Amino acid sequence: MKALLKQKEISILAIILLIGAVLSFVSPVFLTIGNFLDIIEGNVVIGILAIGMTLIIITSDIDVSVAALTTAVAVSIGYLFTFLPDSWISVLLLFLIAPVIGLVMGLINGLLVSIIEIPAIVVTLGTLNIIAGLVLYITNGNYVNSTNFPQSFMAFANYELLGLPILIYLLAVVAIGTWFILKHTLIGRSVLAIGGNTQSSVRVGIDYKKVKLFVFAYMGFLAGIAAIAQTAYTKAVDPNGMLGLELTVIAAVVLGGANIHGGRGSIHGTLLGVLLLAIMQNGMILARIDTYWQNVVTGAIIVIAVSYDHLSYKRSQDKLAKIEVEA
Amino acid sequence: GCVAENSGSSDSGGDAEAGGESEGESVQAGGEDGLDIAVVPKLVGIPYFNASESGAIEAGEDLEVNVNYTGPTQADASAQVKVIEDLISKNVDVIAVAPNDPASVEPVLKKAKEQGIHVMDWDTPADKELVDLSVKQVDDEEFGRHMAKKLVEAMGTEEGEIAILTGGLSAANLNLWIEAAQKEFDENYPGIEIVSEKIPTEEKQQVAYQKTLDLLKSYPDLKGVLAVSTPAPLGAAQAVQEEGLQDEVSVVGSALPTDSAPFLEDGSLDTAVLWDPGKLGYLTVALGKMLAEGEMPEDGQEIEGVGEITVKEDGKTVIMGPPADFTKENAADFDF
Amino acid sequence: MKLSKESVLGLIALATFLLLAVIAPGFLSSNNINSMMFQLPEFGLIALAMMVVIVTGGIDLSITYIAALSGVGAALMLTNGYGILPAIIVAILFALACGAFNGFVVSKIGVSPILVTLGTMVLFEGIILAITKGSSISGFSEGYSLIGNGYYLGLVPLSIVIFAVFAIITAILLSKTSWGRSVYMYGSNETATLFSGVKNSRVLMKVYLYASLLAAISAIIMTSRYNSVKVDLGSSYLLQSVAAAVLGGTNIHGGYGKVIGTVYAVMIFQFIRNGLNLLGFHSSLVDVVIGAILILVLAMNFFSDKFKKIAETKNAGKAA
Amino acid sequence: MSEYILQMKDVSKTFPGVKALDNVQLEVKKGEVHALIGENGAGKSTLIKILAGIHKPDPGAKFYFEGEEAKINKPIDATLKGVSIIYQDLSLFPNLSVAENIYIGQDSNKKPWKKINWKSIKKTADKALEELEVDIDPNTTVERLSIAQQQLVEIARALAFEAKLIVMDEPTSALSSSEVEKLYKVVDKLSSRGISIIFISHKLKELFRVSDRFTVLRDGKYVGSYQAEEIDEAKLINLMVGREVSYEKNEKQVETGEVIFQVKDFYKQGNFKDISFSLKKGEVLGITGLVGSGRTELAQAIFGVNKPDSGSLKIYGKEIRIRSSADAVKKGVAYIPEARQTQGLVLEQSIINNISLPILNRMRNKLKLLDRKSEVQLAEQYIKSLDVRPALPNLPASKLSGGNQQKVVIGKWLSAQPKILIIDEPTNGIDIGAKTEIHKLLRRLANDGIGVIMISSELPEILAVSDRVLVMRHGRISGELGIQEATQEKIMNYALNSGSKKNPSEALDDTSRISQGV
Ligand SMILES: Nc1ncnc2c1ncn2[C@@H]1O[C@H](COP(=O)(O)OP(=O)(O)OP(=O)(O)O)[C@@H](O)[C@H]1O
Ligand SMILES: Nc1ncnc2c1ncn2[C@@H]1O[C@H](COP(=O)(O)OP(=O)(O)OP(=O)(O)O)[C@@H](O)[C@H]1O
Ligand SMILES: [Mg+2]
Ligand SMILES: [Mg+2]
Repeated sequence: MKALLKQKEISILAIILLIGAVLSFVSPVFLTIGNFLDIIEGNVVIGILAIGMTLIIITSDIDVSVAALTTAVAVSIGYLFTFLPDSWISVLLLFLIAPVIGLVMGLINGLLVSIIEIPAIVVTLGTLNIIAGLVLYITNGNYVNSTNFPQSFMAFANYELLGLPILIYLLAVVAIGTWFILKHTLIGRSVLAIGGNTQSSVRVGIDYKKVKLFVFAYMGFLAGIAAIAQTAYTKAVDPNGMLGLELTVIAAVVLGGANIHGGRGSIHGTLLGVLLLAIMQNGMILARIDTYWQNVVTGAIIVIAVSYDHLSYKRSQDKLAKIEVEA
Repeated sequence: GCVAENSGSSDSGGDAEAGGESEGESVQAGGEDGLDIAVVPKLVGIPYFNASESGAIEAGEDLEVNVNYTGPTQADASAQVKVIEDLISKNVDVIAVAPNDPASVEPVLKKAKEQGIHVMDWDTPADKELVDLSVKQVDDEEFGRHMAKKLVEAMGTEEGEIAILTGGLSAANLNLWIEAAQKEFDENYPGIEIVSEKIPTEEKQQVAYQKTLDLLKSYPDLKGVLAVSTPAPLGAAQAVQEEGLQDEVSVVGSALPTDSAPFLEDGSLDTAVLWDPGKLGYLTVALGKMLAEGEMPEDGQEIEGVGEITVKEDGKTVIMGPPADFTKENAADFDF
Repeated sequence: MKLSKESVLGLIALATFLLLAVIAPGFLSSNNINSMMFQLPEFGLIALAMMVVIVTGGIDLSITYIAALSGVGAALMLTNGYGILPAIIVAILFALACGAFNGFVVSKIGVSPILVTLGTMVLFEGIILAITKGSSISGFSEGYSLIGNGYYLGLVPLSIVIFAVFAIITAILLSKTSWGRSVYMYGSNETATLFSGVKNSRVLMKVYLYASLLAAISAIIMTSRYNSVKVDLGSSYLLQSVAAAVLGGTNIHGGYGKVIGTVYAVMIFQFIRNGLNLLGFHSSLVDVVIGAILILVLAMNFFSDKFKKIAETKNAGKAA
Repeated sequence: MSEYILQMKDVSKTFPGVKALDNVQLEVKKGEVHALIGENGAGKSTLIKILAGIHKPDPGAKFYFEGEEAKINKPIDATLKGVSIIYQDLSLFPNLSVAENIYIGQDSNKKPWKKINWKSIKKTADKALEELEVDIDPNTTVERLSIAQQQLVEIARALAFEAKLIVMDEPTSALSSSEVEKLYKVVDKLSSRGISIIFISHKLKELFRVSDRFTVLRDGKYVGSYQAEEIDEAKLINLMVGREVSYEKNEKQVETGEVIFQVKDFYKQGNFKDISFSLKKGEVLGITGLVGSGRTELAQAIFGVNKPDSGSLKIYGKEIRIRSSADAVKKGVAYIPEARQTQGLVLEQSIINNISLPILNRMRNKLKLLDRKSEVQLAEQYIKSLDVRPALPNLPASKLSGGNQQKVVIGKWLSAQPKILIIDEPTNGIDIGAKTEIHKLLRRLANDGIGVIMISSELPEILAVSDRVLVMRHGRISGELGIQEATQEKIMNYALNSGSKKNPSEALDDTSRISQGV
């Protein structure tokens, strides 16, 4: 299967390269480092959320509340800014508090999914409504701009290390950390196991409820981190700013080769999925595609990409000779 | 024209707020058994309409009428119609609506009229035939042209490439302004070249920011950005600020002064053009009360708390006043 | 008590109705009842469309854009001077074309529905934008506006009659035809269904076509009611329709789902939105209540299932 | 210390509507191989699931491990007591590697953040596979393995666990006999090391080959436990079914009629080649061969779910094309797959819905609507004629025992009244009573004029039922034998040697790859 998994990710890589080739042909700016850094930095939030979503999708669940969760944490951060003193300790403290707020909300999702056994899409549709509604009710949609941000946070947001924005490191840490969890820890393997076959996992003594709890809590945890990234990136807290982002996140994960029926998915695949969507967004203006046709192009590329990917997978399956037939 | 219409989102994320079409934020103010005036914004929960809400409520207290400020949570025409239908059920005296789509509220406004409810529009015009009164903050044509002039002024040259950002492709009033601005460029500044069709930003600052980054790369000679809809100028200015292009690229757009402050400060946003949405809310309620009491406003009439208004020849279109320019110098004077 | 999931939901709908009738002023006024009947069909039809797709274990994220595109089709005809009937036919054809495209990619190429419809959602939206340039098309004939605003026999809103008819048709198709049975069987186990001589791809194709037909009917009602169409027509119904389907008892993994359950769920949503509006709730809080109900009802199902199982085991124990 | 590793006492289990176990007991001594037998649905799997902590028994049950009372509430409790279970339907993770499948569960009670030691996982897997003497790459994912290989992985897992008690629920149903032999050796080795084994199987011969003691269940009740020496096959059968059954040769219909079905030049790259044969009226055609010789692929290609690259079909002399399974049903070809749970049945759906599925179009009334009454009638008819237990037409198929599920699949295809019936491993996991019933049924169908093609790896079954035998080898037909001339030896010869340049010793090693047990 490993070979096949690779195959799946290779086909999306091929699509990215193809689009990249076209774009660098039509626009000289596309293949510049500056543009790439912009693309990546602009998708750190989606990337972090997609990484969390990968684990959930591997367990064959889905979480449509991620954008609402992230917004809720971001709003809390905006609120915290009025309390925290202007010091680097505040920034550190933020990295403690924000993930914990996210974690708690993720745990609620997780408890409802694992203990009460409500299908994840229903739970998260419900919490999406509840959280988004409460956020809107409390904030009235008013957003906080950077004049109210502590200088230390602005300094963090603008910090660059070796010429790379700090947010890119944040994404890298989340990606590598999650990859490690998935590949090298017991809980990570259990995530793959219950996605592969829940019944079997029960029989070998894996507590699948705990694992489900974990993936949703972890998603919440990452939403907390994503909220910091979002706040640092937009330098504002906008309660409406992430509306509808959950579908983009899910799209990135499934384009990256994760199977919504569970058991299959990888961090690098997901990052490729994020990259594909990001490049398409970026490319529209660079390629000077007419505004009114941009969605047609994007939609067509997605449909073609997933069809191509599926067809090449099927072909490779068919090619697998099952029996050594004598000539 | 509302400057912050949350519609026409166009990314793959689509339109995904579950249950988002819900309706009916309502705030009561004023006397117990006075007139019931319902003010329906395009949507609730965005800064612009929050500001007009406080104005409307204030007017309710000052004028002793019940103000019911309620709208959908998404700028969705059908959700807005449902809000109005529910208001008809509540039997209010006046409905003032800022339609998301003028045509789509037509049938329901007709129904309201049949029930003897006074119908008016504010912020964005509905069908002229239907409404008894139409309250506008500015003249659309004037507003669009004004922004165009301000941009040229900020650029300091009448030649060069500019780009136009919009909240969403399907926002009627934004489109009106953009058309007016384009007319202004065509007629008076032939040296200005608009590099692309208007670019949608999903009413999100972040999207405007990213698109502006892409624009700056794609069109290195870009001299100006005209950003229509409240979050768009902020995002555009943020991009300019981060790239350190304050002196090369001018940004002008419609935004609230408090939100604009950090960008006006260093010149990444040159001018924000808007009006006081609170005043607009106030005026709407004040005129609604007049309407219910059988009066009609007159040209040049002084409305307490608002100022002198203009009434057009048709006798029912009221213009609040000229647009206000918010700049580095005066932004701090405003609280909206 | 041997109440099915659906009957329990029906009781909840009834209870909601009664509760709101007591506490929400004007809820029972004929005017309000009427306006609820006008509001329900467009969403109800989309929810039914979503349900049918979910029963196959899929999901159709493009459904609201199919509706919008179909509405654009009708609008183009009407504003170009064609009559009502041709407009309706074109609306349906537009929708069927979209449905056929989804159906083709899902059933023939075999891509999973969520992926396909994520793509076509953007694609159809793009097509609408390319046609309309983002502006709305409006100004239809008086006659057309009767579909969404008129009364049947001067009594009941015509649109709710249309909805009832399609709900019944859907129920019959699902429970009484071989296509419907195949839909459920496919939703439970597509391999075994294929191995039983069922033409899976044809079954699926019909599912997407039928869903798009329902979307078209919804679009016709919406365009008629709002006298205009824009790219976001009905877009807020997307996740809501998923919510209504699952609240209605549809198994999100496929294989189970009943029309009556979805209808009850749609009614509950309608009552609550309307009632809370009348009570003057902040609209954001209405979302909160809907979200809470979704979770509560499903949690209740869980506990009652558990209870039922215990009871059954006890009974069987006694019997044995 | 007790001489028993495990004692289960007063175990009852009530499912909604069914009393699956009624005061059953099971005592397993240290180091013994203990056979658990009973008819389909007797409650064997249920008893095991209770031992495993998957099902909770009704109150009153008592468990003792090595003489000490213990509670088992969840799977990990059993694991910690040293119990390792190989389920009838396997419990593998298709998306994970063989090595990881072998290792998984070992650390279930450890801290979730424990780091995985991939090296030791590989090592453990290698060791376990070596011990089993099987050649499976530990790095491949399990979904790429054949069922037989998967079963071996399960056994390797139990080995790696160093369990004190290993339960094998029908471990040999998908194994070839060489693999079965290996398994026996492993079983012997394990028991000599003091590890106890509970062995569930319907193949009585193999049970006598490995078991020290027998516990017999009938209809969820405990019949008794017996030393292997004190009973024989006939007696066991008697205890199981309460009557005598023998595995007899079926009477042949000698006058076979016209040719009703012809397969010509079937070819599919990487699957099979040059397949041509014909089937006469009244005939049962047996197809046998080694596991993996391409029989299933061929059958599925005829049935249209797995399209061949070339080839043609004729029914009653008329050329037909089958492009899909729906075509096949329409043209009168039915196929009963070997993978009952995934391909044969829609498990969550009721028995009725399963039985009527292939012929929904015939279940319609004048209005083209489904007629529930005739569906129910149809289902009841087959439940009765095939003796499906429990006889509840509305029960979801998932709640039936393995053997009863197979009966439903057969019923489903009989209802379609096919002209040609292809049946793949018809009696896999089916008890001896039901097995002879199915054989009789196949014969009766042939007598009624239906062409029956039976794919089976069990030679006694092939010899007992077929009129003619085709032997496949590496995707080709290597031989054809009339029943009069067919013997196990001849078949084996074709299965191994047709035109083969294999050296004889290798071939000899393969001899046992077709199972010979009943
Ligand atoms: N989850 C369940 N719910 C209800 N009834 C069940 C369930 N599982 C098993 N049964 C019933 O319990 C009885 C015993 O089934 P079990 O699977 O233990 O039989 P078995 O002896 O293993 O048979 P086989 O040899 O066919 O596998 C059967 O009548 C079966 O229908
Ligand atoms: N999912 C799979 N992936 C890869 N190979 C497979 C898969 N399933 C089966 N095979 C292989 O295909 C080959 C042919 O299997 P097939 O089932 O056709 O053989 P068969 O003759 O019907 O034998 P039997 O039915 O007894 O298993 C076997 O070598 C098997 O290992
Ligand atoms: Mg069993
Ligand atoms: Mg086979």
